[in-house]
Amino acid sequence: MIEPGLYHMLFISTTLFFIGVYGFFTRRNLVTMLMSVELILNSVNLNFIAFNKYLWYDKMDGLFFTIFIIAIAAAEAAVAIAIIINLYRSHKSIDVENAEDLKY
Amino acid sequence: MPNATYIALIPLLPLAGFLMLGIFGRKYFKNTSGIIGTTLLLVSTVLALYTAYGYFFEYGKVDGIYQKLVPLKYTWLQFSEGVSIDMGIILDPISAMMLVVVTFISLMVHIYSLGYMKGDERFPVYYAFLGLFTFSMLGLVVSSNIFQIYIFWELVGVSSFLLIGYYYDKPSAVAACKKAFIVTRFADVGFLIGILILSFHSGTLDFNTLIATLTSPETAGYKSAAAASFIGVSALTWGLALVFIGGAGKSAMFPLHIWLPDAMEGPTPVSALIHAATMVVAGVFLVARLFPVFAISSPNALSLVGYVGAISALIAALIACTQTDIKRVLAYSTMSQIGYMMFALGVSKYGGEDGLGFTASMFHLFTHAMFKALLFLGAGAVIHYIHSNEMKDMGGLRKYLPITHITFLIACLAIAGVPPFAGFFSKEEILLAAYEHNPTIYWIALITSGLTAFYMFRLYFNIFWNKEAHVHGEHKGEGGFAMMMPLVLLAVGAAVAGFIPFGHFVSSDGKRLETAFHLQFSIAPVALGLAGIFIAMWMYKTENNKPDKFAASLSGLYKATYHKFYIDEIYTFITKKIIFNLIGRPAAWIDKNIVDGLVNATGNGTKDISEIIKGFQSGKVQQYAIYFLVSVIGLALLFIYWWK
Amino acid sequence: MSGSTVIFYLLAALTLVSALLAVTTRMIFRAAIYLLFSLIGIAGIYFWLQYEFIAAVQIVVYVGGIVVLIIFSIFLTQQAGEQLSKQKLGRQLFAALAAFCGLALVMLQLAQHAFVETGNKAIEPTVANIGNQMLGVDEGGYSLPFEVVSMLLLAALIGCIVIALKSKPETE
Amino acid sequence: MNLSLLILLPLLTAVAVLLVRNAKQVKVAALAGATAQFVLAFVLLFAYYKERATGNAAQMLFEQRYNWFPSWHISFHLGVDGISVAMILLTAFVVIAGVLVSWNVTKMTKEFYFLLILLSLGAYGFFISLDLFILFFFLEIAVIPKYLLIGIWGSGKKEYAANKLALMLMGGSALVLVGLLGVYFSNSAQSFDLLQLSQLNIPIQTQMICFPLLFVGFGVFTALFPLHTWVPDGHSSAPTAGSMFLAGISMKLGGYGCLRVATYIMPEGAKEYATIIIVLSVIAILYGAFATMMQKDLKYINAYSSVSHCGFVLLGIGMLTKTSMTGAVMQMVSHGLMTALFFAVIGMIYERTHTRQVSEMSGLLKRMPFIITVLFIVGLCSLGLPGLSGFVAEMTVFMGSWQHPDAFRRVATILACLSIVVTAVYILRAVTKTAMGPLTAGFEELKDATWNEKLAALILIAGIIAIGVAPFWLNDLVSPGAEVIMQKLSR
Repeated sequence: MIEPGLYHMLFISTTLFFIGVYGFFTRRNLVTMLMSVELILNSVNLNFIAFNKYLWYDKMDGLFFTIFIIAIAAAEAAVAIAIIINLYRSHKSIDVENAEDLKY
Repeated sequence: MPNATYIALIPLLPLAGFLMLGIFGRKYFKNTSGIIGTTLLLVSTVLALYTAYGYFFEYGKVDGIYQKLVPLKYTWLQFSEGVSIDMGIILDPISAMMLVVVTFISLMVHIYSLGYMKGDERFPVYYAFLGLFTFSMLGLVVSSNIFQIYIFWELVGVSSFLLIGYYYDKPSAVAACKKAFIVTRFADVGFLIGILILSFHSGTLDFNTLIATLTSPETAGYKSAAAASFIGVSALTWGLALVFIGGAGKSAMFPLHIWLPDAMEGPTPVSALIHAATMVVAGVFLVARLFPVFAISSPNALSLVGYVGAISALIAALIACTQTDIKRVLAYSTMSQIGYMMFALGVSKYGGEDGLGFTASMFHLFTHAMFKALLFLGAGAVIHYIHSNEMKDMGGLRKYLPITHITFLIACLAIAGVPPFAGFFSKEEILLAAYEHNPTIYWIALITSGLTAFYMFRLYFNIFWNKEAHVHGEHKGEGGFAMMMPLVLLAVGAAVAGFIPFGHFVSSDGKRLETAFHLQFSIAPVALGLAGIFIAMWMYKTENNKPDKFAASLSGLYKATYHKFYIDEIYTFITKKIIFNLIGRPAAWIDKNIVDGLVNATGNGTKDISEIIKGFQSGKVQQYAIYFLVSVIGLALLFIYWWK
Repeated sequence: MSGSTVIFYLLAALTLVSALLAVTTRMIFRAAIYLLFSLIGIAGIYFWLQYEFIAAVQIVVYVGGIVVLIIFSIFLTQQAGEQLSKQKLGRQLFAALAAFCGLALVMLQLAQHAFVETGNKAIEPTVANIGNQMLGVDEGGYSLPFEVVSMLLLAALIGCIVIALKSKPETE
Repeated sequence: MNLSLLILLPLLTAVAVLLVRNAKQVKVAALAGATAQFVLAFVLLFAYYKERATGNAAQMLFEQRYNWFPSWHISFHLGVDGISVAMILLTAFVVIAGVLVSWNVTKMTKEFYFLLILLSLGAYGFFISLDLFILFFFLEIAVIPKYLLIGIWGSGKKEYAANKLALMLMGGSALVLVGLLGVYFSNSAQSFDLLQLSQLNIPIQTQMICFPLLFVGFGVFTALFPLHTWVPDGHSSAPTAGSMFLAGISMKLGGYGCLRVATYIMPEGAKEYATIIIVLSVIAILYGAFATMMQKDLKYINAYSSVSHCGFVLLGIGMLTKTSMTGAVMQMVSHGLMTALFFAVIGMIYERTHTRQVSEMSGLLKRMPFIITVLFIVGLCSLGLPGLSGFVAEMTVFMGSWQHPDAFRRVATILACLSIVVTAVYILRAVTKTAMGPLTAGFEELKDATWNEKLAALILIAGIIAIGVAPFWLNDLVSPGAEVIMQKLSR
């Protein structure tokens, strides 16, 4: 086993990202899609932190971005869930296949 | 020098009459418009006579040669350096002569119409149109610029159109006015292209410069015009021939004559003015105007003029023998006489004794105007009396219309070439000129002159002798002073105009030309004329079946001439079948289906494509995300590996 | 091969495996729990990287906030024990393929790229440092974004209420 | 003379039309504005003459320049030469006549007049701008109102026609835009300024690409074959004033653009493509004329004849001589006045008889002498009667075209000359059928023109006759402008 470094971090974050993407593509339930989005966001956060840690340890910008992303993610999740609940109310379903009113 | 203002007033007064009566006539001059128009024209006539007198006897002649004076010239439209349309006045023997003829005949017609058109609903409009025509015709004859002549040429055409269609609720009149306009328009295209050719080579539109350039072989313009050729014919000949086509259209030469008989749908005084005495000789006038160029530089074009004239004269005379509508007979007779004038020009040469044809042609134009106007006005009086144009409704009218009868007889004798009436002298000169220069045309002319006498007296006897017409309704007499006075005046003209020594005034080169009178030469035509008269008398003086028998014995020829050699049918076939069906209809179809179809196909194609690609906008978020990711990957590959 | 290395690999495995399970399981509640584990794993990695503050934030906001929110929304919209409907197989395969291609591409790029670290002296990401810079107004200070984010949160708060508010019945 | 007035005045009129309260006030405001424009156009004409008389030989007079978008070298650059003055006069004539004949519009009067005035604003701006970007800007302003005018107030297949017209014109202006950008980025000064561009030599490769783009783009407006099919549908579906504006002004935008923009700044390109232009325009002339012969609807007749007549404009430009270009501009002015009058008359007849089918009416002269007299005048003008404007313009084009001695151009000119016969045929068919013959039953009670219609017709007739009787003033106005283009061409 090799000593973990930047590349390990990047591997984790990339894999996490594409797991999230896969989930986003295959899930039909809006809540689970939201979960995939959270995974993607987290992978980005991890990237920021990793770069901050290994490349630019003289600054804290990556760290701040992470904080802000987390804050925004919280807001996003709240709004998304509000939308999901509203959709559930009007469509009696949160299946994404049924929410296709915005076509053509 | 002449006073340009007076001369300019000659055409402008009728124009003023047109504007005044055309705009305000309906409201303010309902009844007085005839008087106004006539008065204005009277002033014009006096001015024209004054001008002609001044030109011929005072200032026109320098060193024994009549000069071409240009007292007025005003640039109207400048095309390029040296090439411009000028509005101007040219005074030379033929224009001075035409001024007199046009104003005089027009005045006669104006006066005559006071009686003839009395009580017509559109009286002011009628006089306005007459004024427009007179203006245009006068403008035409004094034109100093070939384009100016074209302008007035068109205006004459349109006033003729308006007057033929004067009885606008009669479908036949509407068809006739359309036909007249379109046929002459077709010919005018030839004229226009001819103008373009001539002006391109001579570098000018001005008559004097143009003639000077194109008649002197050393100028650059002449050289280029003679050198350029198309199908082996020089540009100069093409230009002149095309100009002649314009003239032939207006003068109803074969094969562009078909509009003239139909034009008789107009009021009879109008036929007298436009379609007998003045407008239809415009073609002759045009050739005469360019005569030096024709004669000196392009004998080929001139012989074309000659043969077209001769053929027209013969054909028209043949057709005239079988027509039954008296105005149509007169129309064909007009065409035939204009054919005379044309071939007289065609056989002429420039200058000296050889220029006899030119003088003769102009002389015949002059006398023909008198007696043909008289014939039409006389026919008008008959029609006015009997309310029909057909010979079969007439007969024995000499008792009811004595003045008309006498004047008509004088006119018939004049046109038949019986001495000492006017037609005899002018026709004699024409035949002499033809005899000297072109035997073929001479023989055609001789035959035609016999036929002329025959059909004119056929007309005369059918109207005034033959059977007794059943005149119904009240007898209104001959139409009063207004109608009779022009008849008498014109009859005097038709009787004595021949004694004018025309060659002294009008000749191809402006020099004095002595026209000798050859007694032995005139025997043949006079004898033929008298023979024609006697045959007509024998056949038509009393009601009998000789004409029918005669017609039966010549049934093929009779039928062909009765149907005017089927020329109208040929034209109808060409226009209706070929132009409409083979060009017009396909053009409209192509536009609707192919060109517009392409446009619509573009529209529909766009729609179809959008129909296809709108599937991408499914509203399914995940699909969008997939497109997004695939595109990102694709772009990334593109940027990394391909677009270094 | 030190203990810390082992711990890292364990954390990494936890994160990735639970993430994978979170997107593949057909029980929605379990998916939420797997997500929870994955997020905890990431928090662990932050700890391992000695970014304690971020790790704390991660646990507080994600684990304590968002996941709870998600679970609540599951309760509101889902019958308990219901299995998630299955996606079409083609879509699944295609998504897997696309994800794998993307992953391969990115990994390839990463492998080919040589990262250069800065040679400057490191700053300790202590809470004090973070706090100073976060609220600093001088060069490099983050007070403006901080305020903007706070506005955003406020807006989101209000937005949530408005969106989720029961709309008035359209017609009687 | 401040040229901005020509833009401000319609703008003020448009605002006034929007602000006033009822339909009557709208009409009065629009008429007042149109009259003011009319007066202003004459003021401009005389100011122009005066300036020239005092010896000002500058190419463009009354120039004004404001920086608009300095970093892109776009400036609000105005100026006129004789050609522009002629086009502005035309616009003023058509606008006032159009406002007058729409006096009876009852549906959404305010919007209707607003759009009319907006269109005139676009046209004025187009004719006076010397910066290509501004020019394009005004061109677009002039396009959009047409869509609404046809779509809302039109008749027949109005949606189809409006869509077709708007799409084709927009397509044309898209080509223009591409061409303009091509010119902009390829010239060394990166300039949109017309005068500056005319001094530069645009590389021949650029010209070979950009000239056709610009020419075809503008050509769509002026019914370049085969992109003319919006003309018949658009004109026949538009309301009367709409047709008048469309044929009288809009089609002239294209001709002016072809001349002033495409040919002027890229003369070598014009020379290269002259053959194609001539072929297309001769096709348009003859084919339009023959297609007209088969039409049965008065508006279609005039629309197709517009295709034919606008062919003369393009022919004049394609022939590339001073005389022919002068003729092209004269033909634009003449055709603008004539066709506006023609549509006005058709509108008047339609309002009374409720039909435009030639076969369904005859003998109207008996009931409405004024209207039918105007119909005769305009018909005769269309077939090129001397004394009316059409003749002068066509003859100038012919004379100019004939100045080339090569056989190809000769044949083209002769073919174009032949169209005057065809024109006579279709005009006379339509006019005599409508006006003459026995009166159609049911039309016994028709009334003649009202004051506004009479006034509109008289204004346009005055313009037609002023050109027809005394063409020298227009010739003197236009030919120096053509001369400048020719100098650039021979350089």
